[in-house]
Amino acid sequence: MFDKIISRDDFSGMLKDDMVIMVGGFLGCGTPETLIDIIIASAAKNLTLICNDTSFVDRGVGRLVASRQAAKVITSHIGTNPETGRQMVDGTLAVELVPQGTLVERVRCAGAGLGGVLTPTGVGTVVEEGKQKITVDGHEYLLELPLRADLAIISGSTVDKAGNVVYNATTRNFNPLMAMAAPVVVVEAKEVVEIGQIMPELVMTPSPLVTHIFKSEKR
Amino acid sequence: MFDKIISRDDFSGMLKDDMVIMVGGFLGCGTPETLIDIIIASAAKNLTLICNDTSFVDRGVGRLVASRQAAKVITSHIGTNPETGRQMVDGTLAVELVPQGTLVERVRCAGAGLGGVLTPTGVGTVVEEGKQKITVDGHEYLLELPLRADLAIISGSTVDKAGNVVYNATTRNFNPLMAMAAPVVVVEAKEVVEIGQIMPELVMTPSPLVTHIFKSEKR
Amino acid sequence: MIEDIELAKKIIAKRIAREFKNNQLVNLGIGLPTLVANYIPDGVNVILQSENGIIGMGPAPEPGKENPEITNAGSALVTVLPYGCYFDSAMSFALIRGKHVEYTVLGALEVDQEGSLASWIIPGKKVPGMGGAMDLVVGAKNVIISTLHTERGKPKILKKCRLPLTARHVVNMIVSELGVFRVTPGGLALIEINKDSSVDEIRANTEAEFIVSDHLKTMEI
Amino acid sequence: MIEDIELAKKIIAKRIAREFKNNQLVNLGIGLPTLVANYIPDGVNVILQSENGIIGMGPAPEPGKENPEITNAGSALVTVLPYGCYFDSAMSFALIRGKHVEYTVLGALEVDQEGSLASWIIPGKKVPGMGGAMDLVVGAKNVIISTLHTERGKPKILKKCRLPLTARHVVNMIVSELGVFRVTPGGLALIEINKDSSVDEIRANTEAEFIVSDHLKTMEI
Repeated sequence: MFDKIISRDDFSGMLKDDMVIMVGGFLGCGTPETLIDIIIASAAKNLTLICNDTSFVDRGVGRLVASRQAAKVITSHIGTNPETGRQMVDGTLAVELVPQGTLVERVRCAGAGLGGVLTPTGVGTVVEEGKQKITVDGHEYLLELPLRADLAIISGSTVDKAGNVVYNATTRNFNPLMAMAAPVVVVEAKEVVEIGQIMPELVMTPSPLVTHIFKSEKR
Repeated sequence: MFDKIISRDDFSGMLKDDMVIMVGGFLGCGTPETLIDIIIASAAKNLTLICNDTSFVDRGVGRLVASRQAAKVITSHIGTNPETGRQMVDGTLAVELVPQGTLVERVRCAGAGLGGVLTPTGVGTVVEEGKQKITVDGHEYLLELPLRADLAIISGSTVDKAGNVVYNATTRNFNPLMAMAAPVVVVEAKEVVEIGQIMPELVMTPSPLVTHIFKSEKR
Repeated sequence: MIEDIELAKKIIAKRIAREFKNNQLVNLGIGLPTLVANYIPDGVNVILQSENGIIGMGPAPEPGKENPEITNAGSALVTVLPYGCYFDSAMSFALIRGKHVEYTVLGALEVDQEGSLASWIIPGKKVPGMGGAMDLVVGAKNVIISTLHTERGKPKILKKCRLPLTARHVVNMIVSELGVFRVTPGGLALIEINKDSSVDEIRANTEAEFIVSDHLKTMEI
Repeated sequence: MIEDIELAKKIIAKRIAREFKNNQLVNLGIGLPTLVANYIPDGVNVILQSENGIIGMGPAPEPGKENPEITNAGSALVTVLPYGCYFDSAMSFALIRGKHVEYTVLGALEVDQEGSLASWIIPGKKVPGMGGAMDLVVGAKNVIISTLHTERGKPKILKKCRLPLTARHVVNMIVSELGVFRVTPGGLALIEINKDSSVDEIRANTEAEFIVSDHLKTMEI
């Protein structure tokens, strides 16, 4: 009935230069490492990455910075990956820093069909530059706009063959939000199970959001 | 360590005239019926209710319309409770109709510290009356503002003594959103369990949001 | 005209059921749209969403297996299929508003040649409220209106809706017992016709202006 | 001055740990603020939030019991207490921005007498990014800044921050090894002093203007 499981080659074939890719994970926890391997093995370049942080040079989404395949990163924190700072300084990588809670809401807006949100975060700081300020009930807010991607790659702990996803512990983070904000969503599954094996209340990303399932090659 | 369980009298003592109360549930499914019994038994009047719908005259939040304790209802649907329409026509009940997805986001804004959201829903209809219209990327949106309450009463299926809540099946609906949008949150628990009995990934409302637990008297 | 209203509804539901492809996510409104679920062709798996928090909604439970905690958006007891799941209203309307639902099928009080819809209020007479309808028609990728062609002899497909709108310029397709219209940038186009009707009959019972498609087909039901 | 930096940090952490009441939800930043968890008084249950998706964060795991799927916002392996739970980043920042977190404790590059904070960038030198700090200081009910009083002999508590801000007018309390300040509408007030320091020493090492509270107390640590 559902036929969502893909191979390395299938995933590789989806990659294109100049793509905007959302990558789940928080400092490498909950990141689809095999899919990142495949992107690194591909010729894809000039990528825009949307991710909570740029993790580490040797772990998580930060490996795509180290491999110099990214032209731009939209993220909240780059302090743990010296390569991000280096490329930013030498001008080969554009970095857009976004407060973490704002990054979450911008991704959520795209996934939820909202045109934007008003947040108090960043008012009176450089974050407000170029943004519309709106006053509600005497309080100032920034209008923050949706962030979309061409492709979202996420990491799931238990995924059934329909595409329902459960994330263990702190691997959840941005993954369920990114699963809503791109037309193509590939989940790297630690474990693939039969339909009916996941308690329906526990599903964190409903199956129709997941277009493809890739079985993780990591332990 | 945690001491959140309250009695009928405790809850009754929280009720005041003119309160704004959010009530979880969707056409009576997932509504805290015992807490509604206690409100009906109290003298509280002139209430403002925020709820998905006004359910039925004899079931769910609609009983507070039937008991004539509500002066205003903010809701998306009143079609299943003839008493709501009757009181609206005779002028004893103010009804503010809000599209369901907008109602959700307005409650969520209050709970999440956001100043508002831009939604395409309602553009070009009477819903836009009195609201700010904002154009983003050539698309028109309505700015919808947060909805807060003094008290949220919700229904939980399994609640541990710390206040972590799991909602079964379709009893979830607005309950976890309302649990974030009021300073006092009382959950009517079908079942109260010891701490440690709920899988931490399954928790849908984290314990700090729940100020009080009331053991349901319904079957 | 098809005088038998139950037959007319069945024709509409059967025709709409043919529209879906395998594994598409679909939301069916209360009333006539709900009937569509009964006519999904064999071999096509349609994933039903219910805005109170279900994906993978199944049929009504067998007697004795009812669970009062599994209801649909009309408060009827339902079941959930093995691939199904539950979620809160925020996720539900994120799915709806965020273009994740392929089709929404709704009824109408009035629908017009510009694709605008009125379905939630008759001022002074009936004020049920819009529920989730305003979000569904704005957010779903495709909006299908299922409607009897006339009500008490009066056309429901108008030049311009007169009742307060549910949304403007959102409808993609209108299916009545007499035929199927597509809303195009150039206006309404009749693309299918019931074998027992005629273009003349449809013109006589439709206030809206419409063109007849060069590829007019017989409505398959 | 307290020359031993480790001792200074311990003083700060111990003092902040006394601030919390039973069952309050608290978010401790990376670095010095993390130390606070070691000094929570017996009998006080503080519920720790970690912005990557935990409520009820516990201490580091025992050797051999590490789980790579349970990390904190600094990517350290941690545990979760029996009353704890996990959630996604949207819920995490809804909790943070929505005033559900009682206290956030953060470090500072600079903090000023107006309650503004600079903590995320030294232009041209160090650009780690703001992470969750901007949301935490805007959203938490109480913002406590934990900071050494000076860095390389230079005051960190200023009249006005010179580095780009994390947020303006948000800090409620500043705790250094020398004393405790409250940010009031009228300006900075020194409310507690380390028994080994003096008002003169604090004045000499503070750029900000401050009043000395009529109820100046000895810092309890």
